[in-house]
Amino acid sequence: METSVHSWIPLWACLASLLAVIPIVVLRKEPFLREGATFVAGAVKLVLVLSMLPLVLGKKTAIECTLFQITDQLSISFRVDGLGLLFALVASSLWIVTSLYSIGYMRGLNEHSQTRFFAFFAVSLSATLGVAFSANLLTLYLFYEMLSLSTYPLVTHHQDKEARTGGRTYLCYLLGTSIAFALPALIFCYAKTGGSLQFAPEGFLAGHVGHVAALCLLLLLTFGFSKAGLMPFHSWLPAAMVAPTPVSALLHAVAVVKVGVFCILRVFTGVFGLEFLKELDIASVISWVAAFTVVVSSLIAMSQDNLKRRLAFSTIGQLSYIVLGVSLLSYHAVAGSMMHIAMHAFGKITLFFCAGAIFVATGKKYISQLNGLGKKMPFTMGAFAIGAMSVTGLPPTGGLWSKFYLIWGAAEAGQIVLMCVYLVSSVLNGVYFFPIVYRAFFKPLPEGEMPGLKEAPTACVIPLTVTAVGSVLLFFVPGLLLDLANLMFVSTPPVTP
Amino acid sequence: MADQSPVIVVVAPLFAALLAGLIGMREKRACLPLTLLGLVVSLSAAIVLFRRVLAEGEVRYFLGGWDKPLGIGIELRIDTVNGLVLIVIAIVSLISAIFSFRPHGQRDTEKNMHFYILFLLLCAGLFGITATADAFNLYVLVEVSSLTSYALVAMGSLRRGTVAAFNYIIMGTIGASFYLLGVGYLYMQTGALNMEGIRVVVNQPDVLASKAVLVAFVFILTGVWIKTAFFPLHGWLPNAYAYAPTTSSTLLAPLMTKVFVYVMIRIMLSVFGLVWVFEHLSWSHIVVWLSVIAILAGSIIALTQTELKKMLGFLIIAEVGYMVGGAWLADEGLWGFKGAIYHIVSDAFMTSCLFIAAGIFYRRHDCHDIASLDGAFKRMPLTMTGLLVGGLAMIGVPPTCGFFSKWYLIRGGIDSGHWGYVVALIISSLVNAVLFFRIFEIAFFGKKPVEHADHGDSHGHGEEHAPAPAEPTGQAPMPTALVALMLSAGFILLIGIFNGQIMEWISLTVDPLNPFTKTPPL
Amino acid sequence: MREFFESYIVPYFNFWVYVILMMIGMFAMITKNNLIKKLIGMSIFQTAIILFYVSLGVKDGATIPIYFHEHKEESHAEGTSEDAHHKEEESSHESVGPGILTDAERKQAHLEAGDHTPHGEAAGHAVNPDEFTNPLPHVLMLTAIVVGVATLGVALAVCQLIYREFGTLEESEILTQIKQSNHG
Amino acid sequence: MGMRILGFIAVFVTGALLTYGVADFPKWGDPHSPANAGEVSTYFIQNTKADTHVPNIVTAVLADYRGYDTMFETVVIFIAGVAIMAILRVLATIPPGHQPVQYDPRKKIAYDPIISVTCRLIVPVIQLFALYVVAHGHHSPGGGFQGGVILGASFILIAITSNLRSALRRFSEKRFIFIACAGALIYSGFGLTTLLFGRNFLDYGVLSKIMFDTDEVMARSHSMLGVEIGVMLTVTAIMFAIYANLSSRGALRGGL
Amino acid sequence: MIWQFDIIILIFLVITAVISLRVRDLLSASMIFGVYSFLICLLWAEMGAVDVAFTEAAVGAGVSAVFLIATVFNTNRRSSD
Repeated sequence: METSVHSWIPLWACLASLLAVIPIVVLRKEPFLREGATFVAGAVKLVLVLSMLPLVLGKKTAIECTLFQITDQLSISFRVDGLGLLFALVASSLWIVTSLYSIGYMRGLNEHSQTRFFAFFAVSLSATLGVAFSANLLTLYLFYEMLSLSTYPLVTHHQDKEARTGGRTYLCYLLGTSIAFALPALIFCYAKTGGSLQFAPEGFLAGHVGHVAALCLLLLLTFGFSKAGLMPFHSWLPAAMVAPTPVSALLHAVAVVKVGVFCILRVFTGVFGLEFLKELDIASVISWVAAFTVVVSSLIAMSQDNLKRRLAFSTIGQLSYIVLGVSLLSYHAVAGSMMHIAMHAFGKITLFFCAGAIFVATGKKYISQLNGLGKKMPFTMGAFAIGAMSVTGLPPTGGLWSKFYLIWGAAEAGQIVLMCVYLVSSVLNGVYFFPIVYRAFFKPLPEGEMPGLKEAPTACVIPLTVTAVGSVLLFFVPGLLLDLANLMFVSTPPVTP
Repeated sequence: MADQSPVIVVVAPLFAALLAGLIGMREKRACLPLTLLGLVVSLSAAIVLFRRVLAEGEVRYFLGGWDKPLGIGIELRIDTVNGLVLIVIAIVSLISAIFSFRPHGQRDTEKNMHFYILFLLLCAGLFGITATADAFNLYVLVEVSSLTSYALVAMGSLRRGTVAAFNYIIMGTIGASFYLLGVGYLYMQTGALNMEGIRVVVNQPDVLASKAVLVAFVFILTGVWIKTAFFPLHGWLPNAYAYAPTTSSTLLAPLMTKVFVYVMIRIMLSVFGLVWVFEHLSWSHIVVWLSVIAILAGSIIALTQTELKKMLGFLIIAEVGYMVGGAWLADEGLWGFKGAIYHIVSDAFMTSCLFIAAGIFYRRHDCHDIASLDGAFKRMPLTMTGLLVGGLAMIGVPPTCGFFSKWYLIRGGIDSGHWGYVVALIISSLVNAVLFFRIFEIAFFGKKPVEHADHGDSHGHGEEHAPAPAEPTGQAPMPTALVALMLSAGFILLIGIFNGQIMEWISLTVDPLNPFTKTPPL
Repeated sequence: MREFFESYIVPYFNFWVYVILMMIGMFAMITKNNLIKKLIGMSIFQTAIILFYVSLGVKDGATIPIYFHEHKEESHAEGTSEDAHHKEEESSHESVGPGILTDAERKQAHLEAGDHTPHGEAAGHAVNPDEFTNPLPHVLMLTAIVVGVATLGVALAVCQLIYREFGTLEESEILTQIKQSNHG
Repeated sequence: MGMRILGFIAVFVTGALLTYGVADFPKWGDPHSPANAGEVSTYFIQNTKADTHVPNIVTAVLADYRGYDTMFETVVIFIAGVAIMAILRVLATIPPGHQPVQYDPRKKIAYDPIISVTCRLIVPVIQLFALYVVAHGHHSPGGGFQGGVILGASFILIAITSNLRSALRRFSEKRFIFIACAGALIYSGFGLTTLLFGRNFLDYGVLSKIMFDTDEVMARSHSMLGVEIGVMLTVTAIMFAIYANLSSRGALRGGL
Repeated sequence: MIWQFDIIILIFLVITAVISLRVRDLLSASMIFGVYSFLICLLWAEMGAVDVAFTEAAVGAGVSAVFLIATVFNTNRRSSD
């Protein structure tokens, strides 16, 4: 993707949700109008993102715009390429669905401070798109921090003791690592390259740093973007599960964690460049950390009884799939990890929606309480089964393709052990998800409990159905995602061992 | 009048103060408009002046027309660095004047006239310090600003404020006297009082190794460090700022230490010259390590404080460590030096914003404790927004100016290989994060968080029934106070966004003097 | 010993005394318990610096920096005839020396300005700088004295305030009271 | 005790530094030391007469060459007065708990008619001398500052020997604030006038345009006198104000 | 300038400075401080700095001492050190 055109569309796409804050706050007394504003903004955002698709996918040009020029080389600017657009597409399409879901959820539970909730939700979406479209490391960092801060009020929405400790952990990890690791790394890069932080396909650091410095930078940047949940900086994610479920769903299945892995993808592809990393031969450190995270988090997930916590640990494992994939540096692995962003997003958000729907309908949080729910809530639990399949990587769901690519990539890179890690963890995924499905459909409902039990509000059920269908659809039409991922390799030939 | 703008900047507040004294005896209400008028005139003159500097380069102004030989009269010399600082002083003091619409926290409420006279003369002193190119004139103006600030601190209604003011006087006098002594040594060795005159002589080979010049440098530096509250010499600052009247501290805290950091930079730049300071002296390692101690100590002591303003006071000490360390980094591109100057600008607004927010809280609660802020987000959303912006800037979150000043300072640290400094900066950012999020948490949750036993069945309260904390006792914030807060918060963002431009301006002056580049310094 | 005395102590006697006074003042400022004593120390500290400055401007064989009037010329010459000789010798080669001003120009300007009252030698010859003590330190120190008294006044006012609030001027007692009020 | 050790260390370090520096000092009284033979002081000695027509070099340097410094010196005095009033003055509204102790010094100190009468005779002489010092500052030691202090001291003497009330009757609070401001305004007003004539601040030469029958040099000389009068007014007012406030604990009643 | 005179004054200066700081009666301390100022003013007059001496005589020996005494009268006459 060497050519690029200038356009303000990325800025507007990013601003669409930020500007929506104003009507949301102004219309705080009119819940329907307020939520209408959210929808309109979501639709506008999706349309704007989609409108970039033909240009990027069809003409293979990147879209650029510069907001502020800081020094002659450094700027706050946007550049939309395949990876960014892929991520933006996922985030903006799921926002609409989540908005619908949150209306059902928040109204269903009669939560307080709904205006604040919707406003910060919109802000975090802006930050997410900002990350997706960043053209350089500084812009990326800016929006990364904005996301950390704007999600804090969402995570601590309940304002109780649990939320307070959860929120504290959340910020400690996210802000702490980004200030302590990412920021110095950023400035170090800046000093080394003589002022440029612009992402480049061949990596802007290539040729500027030595072996040791590169390793330090790689570690600093990878752990600095700790939203990716790489161990040992993962414990914010389970802690953040104190948030209302829509927040967990969108932010901790899609926006926040995916921003983390997206940043790491950018670090590998844009900052160092795959070629350069191959030359230095340092990525395997990250591979092993990621592999460790994959296995350990799956094991921890098995022992969790709280449904959302289990999902959280599952998320940690799945994120590390992506990190592991990109650190393998082989073409298929990298493409697979890009696709996995989308595939996992659809699968995991379905699972979270289901967890929320169960909570709204029955008030149950624990897996051991779910016996026999499948008969009473067929849609919810059916969607749950599909989501579980997608995350595990079973057909007919989209998860299959990304896992397939990842495993292929591992084999391509000649890392048989890591390939086995993928396989084993997929099995573990099955082991911790399917008992839930089994429990829901085949175990009897406990005697005398919840006689009037029925499905969650429609506003909750529709979104989870939609995302479940989406997961299935992605099995049949993965082409779009693959094309977008492939765009990242046009200028440089696929790296093969 | 553009030719006369350098002096107009300085004397406009002076005239306003004298007129306030004449008129204020009869008509108390005239004081505030006069204050605003004087500061607006200064600000516009400063802007005119800065444009002139950009267009023509360094502007030199000879008082009394005594222009030759050099140093007969007193000279004002404005380059982009102090032109910028002049504008910052003007804006911050204007914001503070807007905030002081109804002075608060003074012992005697009838002393508005005295307050505004002192306020204006403090501004005049600070403008003068910044503009002057004469080492002794600097001393006189330092005393102008010091005396006014002693009085502004001592006007506070708190009992401990008086003791703080006394300590401030003692320390301040030692600082100013050390400076005076240093200037005396320099005069003895060089026979000049004009900064440029001194620099020319000091850099001559036969004077270069003079012990007396070295002693002069040590005395001047120590004196200025006492005034900036550089760590082991900081004793006077936290109490003085914490127990000063609200309206005084919003002027003193952002400007006093910053202007004296500027004085240090001016002395390094103009009185001794960077060649002398960095190449002849080569003390940068020692000073940077001192600043590391200052940063860490300031941050860690700030952690133990329970009073908002006192905590901010210790944060200022850490920030002073940033600037002093940055200025002494001596990296090749002088990024640390330029970063320190940029940080003067950004820290002035950050501190202004935070102290204004703290002032509003104090007015509201009659209590400085951080714990009294429980649930403040609900009660005073605008004020908290201001505090949030200021806090984020202190932490260094983009796109606030705090982020960019850290950016340049850390870059200087990396370039010069002072890893200790870089680590200290990062640790202090983390400490700031902890400090401010502790406040935000208290403000967001309230002291006693509402217990939700189980969400499933206790979702009782809708939006209207949020838990209302006990209403505080003080007065509601004045609208003007909020305007001031929003202004300084806005400037925090503006300066962050236009940091490239500001750095460019700073470079215009600093780069030609860089001793590490090939071109010989002027 | 004698040599040391002559080369280090005698020519710098003023400077040594100023060092001693300064140390006394500073020590009092830091260690004295009574606030008024601290302030007396502060004043001593400041006068020490003034002493230093004034000592700088002293010239051997020079007189006060005021031009002589015509009618005083004689008495001056009588009183310090040695000075006058010295002055004459110096001024002869001073006028052709590398002065910063061109004397002729100055004189011209002076005449043009309509100065018809030639006072002493100032109008006739160029003034020999060795003849008068250095006026600049005096000017500076006038300012410093003023600053000193201003600071003293403000500090005394604060002292009275402290006495009003705490009923004592002893630092240790004040600190105890503050501690008590913090605990109570 | 800790303070004592700290004091010793600080004093020792300072002393060591000072001693270290003394080695490089020029010999005491050396006319050719850099300070004494420097361009600047030589210029003052040689050209003051031609430039300003003032025989007292110190006055000329003070009020003209370095007039800007002196303006701020006046401001420092002004600040001291305002600051002391701001700190100490007790105005009508006193918050509870801050009431100054009421006392009558007359009960403690005997009132002596001899002293009172003698001083009443001396005071006019002192005031006359003060005015002489100001007026004659061009030719002899003295000037606005010294004269002002003496004039202020004469009022202080009235306050000491009779009582504060009778001194305040002559020189009330409103009056001394007004005079202090006016004095400083006279000084800065000279600067402003030169600005209005398009010259640099405090460049008195240009005032020959509005002064009757003077050239630039004489204009400088006369302006210096004007400026010194401004200084005198401020200093007089402030010295008395400081004394009045300090002696009465800011109440301006009672006094010593 | 007579250096013998000079040295005598300087020695007296140090003595008065020390005494004024040692005396426990603050009124006496103020008075001795006045003496100190007067001595230093003599010294300056003798060094040729007449203007400085004049000012110091008026300010240091005169007004400063009066201010100090005024404060001592209004506060406490005794000092602990």
